[in-house]
This record gives sequence, C-alpha cells and structure tokens, in this order.
Amino acid sequence: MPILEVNNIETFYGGIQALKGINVHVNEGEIVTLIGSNGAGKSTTLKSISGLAKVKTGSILFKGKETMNKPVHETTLLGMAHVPEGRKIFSTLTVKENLLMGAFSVNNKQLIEERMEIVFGHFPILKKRLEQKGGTMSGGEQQMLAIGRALMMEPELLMLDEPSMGLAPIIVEQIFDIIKKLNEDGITILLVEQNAYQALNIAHRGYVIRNGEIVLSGKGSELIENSEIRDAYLT
Amino acid sequence: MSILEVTNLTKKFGGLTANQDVTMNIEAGSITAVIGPNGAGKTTFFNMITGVYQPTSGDIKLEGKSLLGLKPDEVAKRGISRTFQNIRLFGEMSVIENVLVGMHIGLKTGLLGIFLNLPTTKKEELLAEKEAYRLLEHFELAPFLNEKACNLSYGAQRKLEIARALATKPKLLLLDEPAAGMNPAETRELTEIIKNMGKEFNVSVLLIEHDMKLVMEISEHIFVLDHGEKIAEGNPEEIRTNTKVIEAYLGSGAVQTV
Amino acid sequence: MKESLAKFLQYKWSQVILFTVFVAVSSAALFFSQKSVTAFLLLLSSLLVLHYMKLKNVTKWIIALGLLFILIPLASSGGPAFQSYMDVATMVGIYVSMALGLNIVVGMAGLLDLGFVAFFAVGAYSYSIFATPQAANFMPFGTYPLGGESFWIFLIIGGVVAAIAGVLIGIPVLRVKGDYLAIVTLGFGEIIRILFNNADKPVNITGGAMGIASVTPPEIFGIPLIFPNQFYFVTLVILIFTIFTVLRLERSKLGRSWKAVRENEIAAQAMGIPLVKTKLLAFALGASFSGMMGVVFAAKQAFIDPTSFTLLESFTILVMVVLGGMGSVPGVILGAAVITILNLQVLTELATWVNQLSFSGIISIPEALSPAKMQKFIFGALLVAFALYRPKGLIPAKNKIFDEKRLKETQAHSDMNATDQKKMQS
Amino acid sequence: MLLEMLQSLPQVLIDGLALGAVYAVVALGYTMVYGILQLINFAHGEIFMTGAFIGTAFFILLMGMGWVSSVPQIVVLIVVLVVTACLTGLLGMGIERVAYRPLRNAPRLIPLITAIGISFILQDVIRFIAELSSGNYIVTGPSLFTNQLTINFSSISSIFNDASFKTSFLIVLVTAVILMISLDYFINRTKWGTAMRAVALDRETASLMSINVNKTISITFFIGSALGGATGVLFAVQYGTIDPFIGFILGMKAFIAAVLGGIGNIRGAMLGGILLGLLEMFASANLSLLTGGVFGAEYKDVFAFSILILVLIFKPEGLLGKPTAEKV
Amino acid sequence: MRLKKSVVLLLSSVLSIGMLAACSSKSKGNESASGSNVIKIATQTPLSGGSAIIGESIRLGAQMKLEEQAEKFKELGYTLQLESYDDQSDPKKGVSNANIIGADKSIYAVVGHYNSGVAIPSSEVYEKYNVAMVSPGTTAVTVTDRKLKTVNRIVGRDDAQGPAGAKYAIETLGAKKIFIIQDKTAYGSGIADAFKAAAEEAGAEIVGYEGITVGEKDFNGVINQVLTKKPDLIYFGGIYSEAGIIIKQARDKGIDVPIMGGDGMDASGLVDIAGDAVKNTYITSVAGDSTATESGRKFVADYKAKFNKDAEAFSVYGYDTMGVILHAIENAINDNNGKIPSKEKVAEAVRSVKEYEGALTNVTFDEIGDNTNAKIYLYKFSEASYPGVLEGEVGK
Repeated sequence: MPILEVNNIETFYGGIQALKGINVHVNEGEIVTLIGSNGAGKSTTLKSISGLAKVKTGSILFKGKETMNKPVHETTLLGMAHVPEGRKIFSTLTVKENLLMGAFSVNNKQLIEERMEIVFGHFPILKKRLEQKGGTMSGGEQQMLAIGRALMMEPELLMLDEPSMGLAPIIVEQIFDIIKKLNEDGITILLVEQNAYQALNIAHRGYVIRNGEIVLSGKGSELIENSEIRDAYLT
Repeated sequence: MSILEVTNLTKKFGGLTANQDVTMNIEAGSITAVIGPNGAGKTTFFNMITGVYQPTSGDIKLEGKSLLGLKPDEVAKRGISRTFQNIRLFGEMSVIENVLVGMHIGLKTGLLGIFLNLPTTKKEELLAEKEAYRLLEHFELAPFLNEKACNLSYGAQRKLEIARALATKPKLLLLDEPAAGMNPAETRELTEIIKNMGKEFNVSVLLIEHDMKLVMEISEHIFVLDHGEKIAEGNPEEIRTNTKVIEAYLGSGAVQTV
Repeated sequence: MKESLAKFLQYKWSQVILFTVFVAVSSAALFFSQKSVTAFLLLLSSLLVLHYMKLKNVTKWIIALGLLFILIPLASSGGPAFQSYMDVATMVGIYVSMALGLNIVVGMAGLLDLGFVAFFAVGAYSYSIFATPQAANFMPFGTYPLGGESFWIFLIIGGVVAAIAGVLIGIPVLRVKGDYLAIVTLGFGEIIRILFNNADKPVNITGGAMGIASVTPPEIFGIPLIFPNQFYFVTLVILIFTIFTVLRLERSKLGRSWKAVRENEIAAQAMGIPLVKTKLLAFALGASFSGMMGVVFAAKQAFIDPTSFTLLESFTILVMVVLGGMGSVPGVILGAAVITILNLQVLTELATWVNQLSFSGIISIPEALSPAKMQKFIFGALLVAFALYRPKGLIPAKNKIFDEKRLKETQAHSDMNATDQKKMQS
Repeated sequence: MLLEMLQSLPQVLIDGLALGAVYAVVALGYTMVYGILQLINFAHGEIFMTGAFIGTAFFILLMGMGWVSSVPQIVVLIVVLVVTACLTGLLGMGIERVAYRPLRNAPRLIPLITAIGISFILQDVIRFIAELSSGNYIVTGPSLFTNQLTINFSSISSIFNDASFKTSFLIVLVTAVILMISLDYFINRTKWGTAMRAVALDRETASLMSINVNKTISITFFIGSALGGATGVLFAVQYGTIDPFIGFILGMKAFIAAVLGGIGNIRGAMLGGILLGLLEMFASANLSLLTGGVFGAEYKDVFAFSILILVLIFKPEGLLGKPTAEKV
Repeated sequence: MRLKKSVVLLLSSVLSIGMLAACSSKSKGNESASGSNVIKIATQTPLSGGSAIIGESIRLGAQMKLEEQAEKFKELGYTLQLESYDDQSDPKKGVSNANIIGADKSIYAVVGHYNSGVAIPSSEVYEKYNVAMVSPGTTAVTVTDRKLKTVNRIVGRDDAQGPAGAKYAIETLGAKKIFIIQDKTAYGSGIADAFKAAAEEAGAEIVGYEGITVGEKDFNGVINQVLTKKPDLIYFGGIYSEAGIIIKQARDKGIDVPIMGGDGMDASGLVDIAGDAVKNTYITSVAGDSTATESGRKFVADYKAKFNKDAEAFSVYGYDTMGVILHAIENAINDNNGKIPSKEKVAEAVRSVKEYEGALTNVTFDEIGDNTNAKIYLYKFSEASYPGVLEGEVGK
C-alpha cells in the first residue's frame, strides 16, 4: 500500500520550471531512492512533498490524504520527516536543543525522553555530545544529528536529501548502514542521492530524474545494471 | 612554463584548518581540475587565489609575481578571473550589461571623459559593447542581450557567468563547479566550450567540479584535495587509479564503473 | 468609439496635437486666472505627459526646455501669484537635484544614506559664511562679505566641499554594510547638524543656532538676483546640468560599476571593480549635487540656520527617491517634484482652505487634523504603500536597451580585438 | 577638575543607570527582531512611545477613579504595565503582519523603508490622538513614586557627594532587570525561545521541525514590542512628561546600544544599553569640564554616535557579538 | 502596448481635468476681481510643532480683533478677511508662505511670526513685496536690527529681556553665582547670551554655561553639573517644554535655588509639566499679564466666551497686533480719501503708529520698528498655577 503518492506535480522557481510532472510513489516499508545529477530536480521533489516548495499542479497524497501546498509545519505533523540537504543543523544550539526542536510538537516530557533514548540507540555518539554546540561537530556527526533530530518526530516516512554529501566514504558507508537499519525498524524511506551506486544498492526501488522529469524507474538492482544509467550517473 | 605557483598554502579559520600546505603548479595554457569531497577546502583555495581571503601562510604567484596582500579587484586586474559556486550575477542588470561590467578593467575612460562624453569615450564604449556582444554570441546568449540576468535559466546563468569572467580578459580563469545544475546536454555543450577556451581566449583554466565525466574528459592535470590537504595529483588516468583518491573521494562503488 | 480614440492616440501626430492643446489650455488657464494651483500643476504635468510620448529623445528635450524656460514662467506671470509659483518651482528644482544626488547613492550604488541633508548643509554654509561678515571672525585675510558675483564660483566650491565631505564621511562609514550603513550615515548627518549648531564658540564660524542672516544675493552683470523668478532660471540651469550629468553617469562604466556593486559586491570586486573607490565616488558625486543646490538655497533664502537641515529633511529626500523609483532618473525627478509640490503647495493650500472653512463655521475640523500637520503621516503612508504595492516606484528603473543591429556590425571589432588585446597584455 | 568629576560620580552613575536601563530594554526589542529577521525594526522606538502614551492614559484614567487611590501604587503600576505591554505587543504583531511579512523576500532596503514609514504614521497618529484629547501633544502624567531617597556616598569617602533619587528609579531599575532576566530565561531555556533561535538560524529547517515560523515571528514581535511598550510606561513614570517624538531619538540610541553590545545578542543589548546610558550621562555631566568649556553637554549625542561609529569600524560585531564572515 | 495605453489614459484624463481647471479658475478669478474692496490680513504662526499652543493663541487673538473691527470697516466700504498660514516653526515653510502672502494683492499686512528663526527669512520676502509685518512675539535682535521698512514688533527685544532678568536676579534675588542652561535654538541662545552679558556686567559669576537638546526628557547630566557648581540661581534660555522638565528634575535633586527664564517659558504647559516644582521660578516676559488692566480683563473674558478656552499669554498680543495693523490701515484709508492706498503706504502707516492703546499694550514704533513702549514683565510662580504673579515691570 503506498504511504506516499506524488502525482504529476509541477513546481516553479521564479519563472523557471523545476519539475515538469513528477510521478513517484512510496510503499510502506520500502526504501525508495531518487537519483539524478545536480539540478535535475531531486531536492525540489522532496521540498515539494514536505511543502517547502510551492507546487503549481498535481497532487500529493500522504497516507491517502491530500497534503499539497499545506504549510510545512502541518505536513510534518502528519508523520513525514525531511532531512534537508546539507544537514542544516542549528549550529549555535546544543545537540540536546537540536533534538528537542525535532520533538517541537510533542508536549509530553516523558515521551520526549523515550524518543531520545531511541535516537541514542541508533547514534550513541550523540549522547556523549549532548551539551556541545551543533556547529562544532564533524560532518558525519552532524548528519547523524540531523537524522536523529528527524527521528524525534517519530516519522512514518523519512525523507533524506543527500545524506552522503561531502562525507568521507567510510562515514558514508556507516550512514547507509543506518538507513538500512532504520528501514528494518519499520520506517519507510525516501532517499535522494547523487551517490547513485550506493543508493541503488540499498534501495528496493529507484527513480531516475533528469531535467525535472522521471526518465526511468525500476527495482534498485535492475537500475544498477542499466547501461544508460551506468553512463550517465555511475561514472 | 607555469602560470600559477602555489606554495605551502595554509588557511586557518580560528581553530579550523581549511587548507594545509597546499602546493601546486599550473601550466600556462592548460586545463587543470581540483576535485575532492565537499568541505575539502576547494572553494577556500579559490578564495585565497582571488584575494577574497588572505592565506595564513604560504605564497601564491601569478607569472612569478606574488599575489599576497592584494584585494580581489587587484587580483582581477593582474589577470585572474572567476565564477562562483552559487551563481553571483548582477541580477537586475541586463545580460549584456553583466558582460560589460566584466570589461570594466579594460575601459580607460576617466570621470572627465564621462562628463564630457568625449569622442574617445564614445568609441571605447561602442567597441566594448560590440566585444561583449561577440562574447554573448560565443556562448549562444546573444538573443537574450536585453533580458535581465535573473530571468535566465539556470544553465544560461552559469554560461553568462563564464562569459562575464572571460570579459575581463584573464590569463587564468577559475571555474567553481561550472556544470552544477546543468542537464547532461548543457554539460556536454559546456565541456566543448571549456575545452576550446584555451585556444580561443588565450586563457588557462583551473576548475572545481564534481562531474567526473567532465573532469576526466577535459583536464590535463588533476589535483585532489581532502581535509584541506592535497592527497594526489596527476593526469586523469593516474587519478582514476589512485587508491588514496578512491578511498577519500571516488568511492569503491565508482571504481567499478570509472 | 473608445477603441478608435485609443487608436487615434497611438499616432505620433495625434499625440502631438493633443499635447499642444493640453499645454495651450493649461497655460491659458494659468495666465488668465488670478491664482489657480490646479492650472499650475497641470502645466507642470505636461512634462510628465511628454515623457510618455512617442517622440525622439532630442525632440522631447527641446520641447521640455521650451516649456521650462519660456512657457512656464510666461504663463504663470499673468496672475499675482507669479512669484509664489516661481518660488515653488525653484524649490522643486532644488529638491529634484538633491534627490538625483541621493539616487546615485541609494538607487544606483545601493547604499542607504539617511544623513544626506548634511551635504546640502555643507553647501549652504560654505556660501553663507563667506557671503556675510561671518567669515571675518576666523579668516585673517580678505574682506567679507564677498560680493554677489562670488556666488557663481561658490556653486563649484559648494559642490567640491560637499564632495570632500562625502569622501571624509565615506571613508570610515563605508567599512560597514547594509543596515548598519543606514544608521551610521544617520548618525553622521546628526553630528554635522549638531556641529553647525554649536560652531559659534569658541570661534564663531556658523553663527550657531542663530544662523546666518542677510546672505548677499547673487549678482550677474551687476544685477542682484533677489526674486524667485530670477532664482528659477539659475536653478533650472543647474538642474539641467545635473540631469545631463546623471544620465551620462548612469550609462557610463561608472554607472555600471555602481549597479554591479549594488547587485553583488563580491562578484563586482572579482570583476576588478574596487569597492571602496567606487562607493566613495558615489558618495562624493551624490553629495556634490546636493552641495551645489545648498549654495542656491542659501542665496535664495538669504538666511540659513541648522533647523533647515534636520533628519526629517533627509527622510524627505529619501521618500522622493523611493516614491519615484530607486535608480530611475525620470522617476526620481517625478518623485521629488510630487513631494515638494505636495509639501509646499498642496498641503498649504488645503490647510488654508480648511482653516477658512472652519473660520466661517461651515465645518469644524479639529486643529490636530489640519492637513499641514499631516506631513509625516502622509509621508509614512506613502512609504508603506509604495514599499508594499509598488516597490519599484512611480516610474521603475529600466536598463538601457542595446540595439542588436548596431552591435552586429562586425567591421569594427576585428581591429578592436587586436588593439584591445595589446592593451590588456601590456 | 578630577575632584569635581569624582564628586558628582555617584549621582551620575545613578542617573546613567536609569537612562541605561531604559535603553537596554528597548534595545532588547531591536535585538530580538534583528536576530530573527535581520531587520532593523525602525518602528520599535515608536512602539516604545506608544507604550508611554497608553501607560500615561491609563494612569490618568485610573487616578481619576476615586477607589484606586486606596490601592497601593505599585499594584496600579503592575496592572498598567501588563495591560500596556499586551496592547503594544499586539500592535507590534500587527505591524509585522501588515508591513514586514509581505516583504520577507524583498530586497533588504524595502522593509527598512516601510519601517520608517510605519514610524512616521505612529508618530502622527499618536500626536493627533493626544492633541484631540488634551489639546496639546506634550502630555504629563500623574506623579508617582516621588519619594526622595538618598545614599550617603559621602560617608564612604568625603570625595563623593551624596546621591539622591526617586523611588521611581528603583522601580525602573528593578522592572528592567526582571524583564531582562525573564527574557534571557525565555530565550535560552524554554521551548518557544529555542524555537525562536532555531528560526533565526534557518527558517526552512525550523519549519521542517513542525515549528510554525510565522507564529514564531509573531511571538517575537509580540514580546519585543511588549518589552518596548512596558519600557515606555517605565519612562513615563521616571520622567513624567512625554511627547510623540520621544521614540525616534530614543529608539535610535537603543539601536546604537544594541549594535554596541552586538546585535542579535540579548546580553549584548543589555550591556550596550547600560553602557550607553552611563557614557551619555557622564558626557553631559563632564564634557565641558574635560574640555575646559569648549565642548559642552550639547555634544553628548555626537559623543554617542562617535562611539557607535568607532565600534562599528573596529569591532563590527559589537562587544559581545561573534564575527561572521560572508560565505563566498 | 501597455505604454501606449498609459499615454492614452494620461492624456485624456489630464486633458479633461485641464478643461475643468480652466473653467473653475476663471470663476475663481472673477470672484477675487469683484472683491477689490476686500482687505486681507494674514497670520503666520506655528500651528503645529512645539510652539503650536502659542501660535494658535496668537491667531485666535488676531481673529477676535479682526471680527470686532469688521463692522467698522464695512462702514468704510471694505470687507475684512483673515488668512491664516502655518509656518510650522520652519523657515522654509515661512518663506514659501511669505511668497504666497506677498503675491496676494489684497493681503496688506501680516500678524506674525512667533519664532525669530522664521521671522528673519520670511521678512526678507515681505520686504520685497512691501507687506507690513507686525510681530506679536519675536524677540531676537536681528529681526529689527536689519532695519527693514516693513518689519515691526510690539514686544520687547532679547537685549531688553535678558538684562531685565539679570537685574532682577542680582539686585532682588541676590544671585552671585549663576548657572546658565540654554536649548541651543536661536531663541534660547539669544536670550541666554543677553542675560549672560548683563549678569557678568553686573558683577555676578557665571559658574556654568551649558546646552541641552530640544525634545529630550532626561536632563540629569546637566543638572548634575549644577549640583557640583552649587549656584544660587539657574537661568534657562529656552521654551516651556524643556524648562518644565528641567525644573522638575532639578527640584527632585534637591536644588531649591530660584530658576529664571524668558518668555518662552510663559505658557500654561510649564506648570502642567513641572507641577509643584514650579515654585520659586521666575520668568521675564515680553507679555504682560492680561488681567492687569481693565481692558485686558475684558479681553480675557471675551476670549473665553468666544473660543471656550482660556487666553494664553500671547493671545492678547495677537489681538493687539491686529489692532495696530487695522488702526494703521484705517489711518491710511482716511488719509487717502477713503480709498485703500498701496501696500507701501500701508507699511509706512504701520511704521508711523504712535501711542496706540491696545488691550494691554501701548504701541509707538521707532525708526527700526521696535515698540518704544514695550515693557518687560517679571512673574513669579509661588504655586502650581498659571499665570504667575506679576512682580514688576521694566520699561525700555
């Protein structure tokens, strides 16, 4: 059953059309990846889903409900979390405050504590750095914090925008491992990546986006073998 | 002969080291690439060459003359021009005006010439305008000459930025991720333009780029930065097979395909 | 019917005919009436209509000059209000010139200057001090007051002194950016006013709060200029000089550098534009127009004191620029004219009218709501409304349109390449 | 000369503290808004002025009711403070909604211009309301807290003169300190405060945390303006006489204070305010002594602005601010 | 296309307004042409800004006199009209208005201004048009010292007010150490300097001379200087709004020495602001107590009845200024066989007024337009009520 259905959306930035009719769906429990080159519209797709970008036409159904062009703070309440490109840690806030911001809509202190423990389960390092300022951590730690912060919302759908960006390959592997594990724990994941090879490796399904359009889709393992994709994105 | 010599360049921001002892030589007339993961200090490196930042230590020499202590505009006058990672056009100005600003260094008219609208000023302006138009034609931007720069498409904005940088008639052109945001067709077009730049504009090119296909195709020499340090250099073939580079940047996944 | 009228109006000659009729009617109305502000304003607005007509620029200029130099003074000379019209027109000229100066700084170079009136003050004081016995207090040589002929030299001196002041203020101030710049310039504007207000001790230079009275009127060919209609022509000549210069600057490489600095400082610098020098030039040139008009103002008023150079004055000039359209020369001219006329004539007339009505008991409007007191409210409302609904002003700035055909002529550029390349390489 | 300066020092300190406390609380409002929107809310000084008028109007109204005289003055003050703060807070929110929110993506210059416009409108509206109701826009409120207190500095050392002040000084100081401490607590320790800081850093990401950015900004304006309005009341209590033009210059000074301390920095604003108040008072009391009468107290504004310019040139980030470099 | 449309709109709308204007202005022209026997007197005073109360009171006083005299002029065949202008205490505004006034053929004289800073440049304009100006309140010496033929005033000069104050301060109040504060405006500086000169001459020591900024509310810095200098009198050159606060803040600091100032403090606002602290304050004023004479008391009562407001100190001066002007015009008409002579002749007639008895003042202009009978009055405030108690008067 699809948890997210994106039907034929078109999004404009100023006068420029960034998305020219994107169709994507994500089933519950899947890892779906969206690959494509810089500027192809990957991030815009995520932004359109979470409401950061204004969609002109189409429809976005989350858990069967229309969420298109709802304010961001409302869509996120429905159970989707969006980890933005470049991590976007609140740099002068402490790790703890960052995590608390993730749980902004929760007023139950105990619930917050419980969720925090779950996050620490995934990222033990964060527990040690609780009072440190977010901006002083390394890139990999920041990415973990960003994911941890999103997990504080207890999302059903986790959207990750280029989590491997600018990280050392070893860290990248760790991050992908964590993504896999989160999925195993029952979180549906929509992953946007430029690192197509690794993304397709862990994904159940994948979409290739080019110039604001989906040009290919299929199972992750199939796409990885596709020669066209090899030429365009795996080199 | 090398056009740019960088020796032991180091930049520290407070406790953070952005570049550590980077040394590189860039051959005149060549196309050279700097690659590396995000945050490896590539853009900081560019910023030091162009005078936006002053290095903590080390030296930068253009044709044997040090650039240390010069302001960005003085560096530009010496003959280094650049584009920016996040496009920095003069959005409200027209396309051709953007290129004309690039020609600023070449225009000799003084205040008096402007006030009196001397014949020499008029002639100089006309020549500059024609020259600018020729550049636009070269980048296939001529149809948009009176358009506001901010109304161009992303790819066209990237090209305009390069055209504007070339308008300063640089000896060395620094391109910061010129293909970012371009679709494959545009990237191919750009690849051709950069390839021929040396011949047509008599300029050496140093570029930062993530598109490995483009980098491998056009670069004669490649430097790899990681954590602010140079970890490798060589021709594309050498870089492709360098284990350090694969570990730090290309990733084992990429190796299979590259 | 409507359509055919519209079509009719599209033709150049039909426009010209209607324009002529319009000018004729409004000037006749102005000439034969005792006092008609409406007719006066209509005649002035013919210049605006002219701006929108489909004529060559040169033709427009010739018509505009004819209107300004001959028709407007002639038509308004019919009634007793002649001098008051001329006074208003002179003030319009002074403010237009200042607004054009500020437009260089704010509109073109994008530097928000909230203390602009300081340069006006510098110009006004530089003439007043030397055209009265005031200078004798601290100048050991020379006899003061200087004669009225010195006015013409002081036009230049006033401009230069203001430009120097612009540079002096600019050097420290331009190290700060954006919003800070606004506050710092505002501070400097106040400092200069306070200095003028207090420079009567230990040496009496500016006359302090008492100001400087009985400034020698300018003289030309031995004729002293004292009436507004005489000043009208002086102002007009300077104004036209200012407009020409500003237009030249706008289209020159300097104008482009200013706009480039406004749009993106870092990129501008990377193109070889020295930031500080370019900004200082904007400050200095903008200030010099203001300084020049300061001299005219001092001569016209024959009395100046620091109260003419308050913060409100700086804001007023800013309102003119914003209202007209930042960076747009025709816009700023319109903005300055509208605000000045609104301030000096419309509000005053309205206030008088309301007063008359309440005296004769027809209506009773509380004194607090008198239109003359509403200046700030009107300004505020204008600023907000324009920023929200028309941020680019009445006549938005336009980029120069380049003629593609002219640029395509390839003949010239081969040799240009050769010479220019050589120049570059040397 | 030095002796004379020392003699008056205790009194100068006390007067400077009273003025500085006012600057500091108004500066807080500037800093909060600037910290979040990078906008100089020029109208903030006018909100302060509006607060002073609303407060005075309430005082006059309440004092006119017979039974109020039996209520302790301090209770009346608290009631007036709270009511005025709420009203000016709402005013601030309204201003943000009308004049700033539509311009959030406009060039930086444009909201600054609306801010100036709003401040002109407020000045004139208050002026004609005041003029309509009392015939004069200079309004004097009832005298409150006028008990004179004296501190015997002379008993500490004969160099010093005694310093005296009214009870209102204590009230201003205590209220200002309470306001500052609670704001500091609010910003640094509470959920909404943290949300404000998050919004300040990155509006988009904050919204991804299901923070309602518009609401957060409205709250910021509410608090900032409420502080401004409350300070207006304190000002009216301390100085008694107000007019519609007090906000402009005072707002300017408060902004200087905010910049002095490091704009966007709550503690910096407090430090800057107090410092500016003290410096200004010191300057007006001693400038002519120091310069042998050449420069008198009339130069104190020149003094204040010069300090601002010096700070901006040599430490543009302010005393407590941290330097930020623009990313190229 | 859009541009063309706007041209169409502009042209056609503007044209139609043009026609309208032409018609309307014609009718307006006819009206004033037929009114050749209208005599207009202008008032130009600050109706907004810091001195609005005073400006308004002058205007109302003038209006009252004009209306009283209307009947009499009707008999002579003339209609009197008042045109009131607001100079906003702004010289530019004053000059601009002056040009309108000067150009109006039927305006023969001006009641105004209140501020010297506005009167000086504006009178340069009146002089050009030969419009007689009689000021009810400007005290700066420059106003008449320029020897313009149209400029007159019925009140005393700063150089009379300052010395009168100094004389009283030293002789009656026994002041030896005096601290002077002024507001750095033309008025404040002028009167403070005149006081300073006279006080020094009379042997008092000036222990401090400081400036303050108009519009501020905290003057503790300067008052702290007063505290250390321990003078036995404070003199303030400035107007009531700052004076009130200074008095209050000085008294709060325990300074109980007499505080003295000039006519700018002569307003009910002073007492409103300072409250009880106003005790032991002295002001010199060019304005006498309206209630001191029989005719003055009548004026105050009539004023109250007419406008339902209490008369301010300057109301009667507005009234008397208008009286002087109308008196002169009446003389001029009578001398000219019942016809109104040129503006120049009216100005001469104004200048030659001798021994005019107003409600409070007696006016005789000297050769530069100063009133030789102008008096300086000295008031004392011993309780929080306005006006103060008349302590004495000094002739020139």
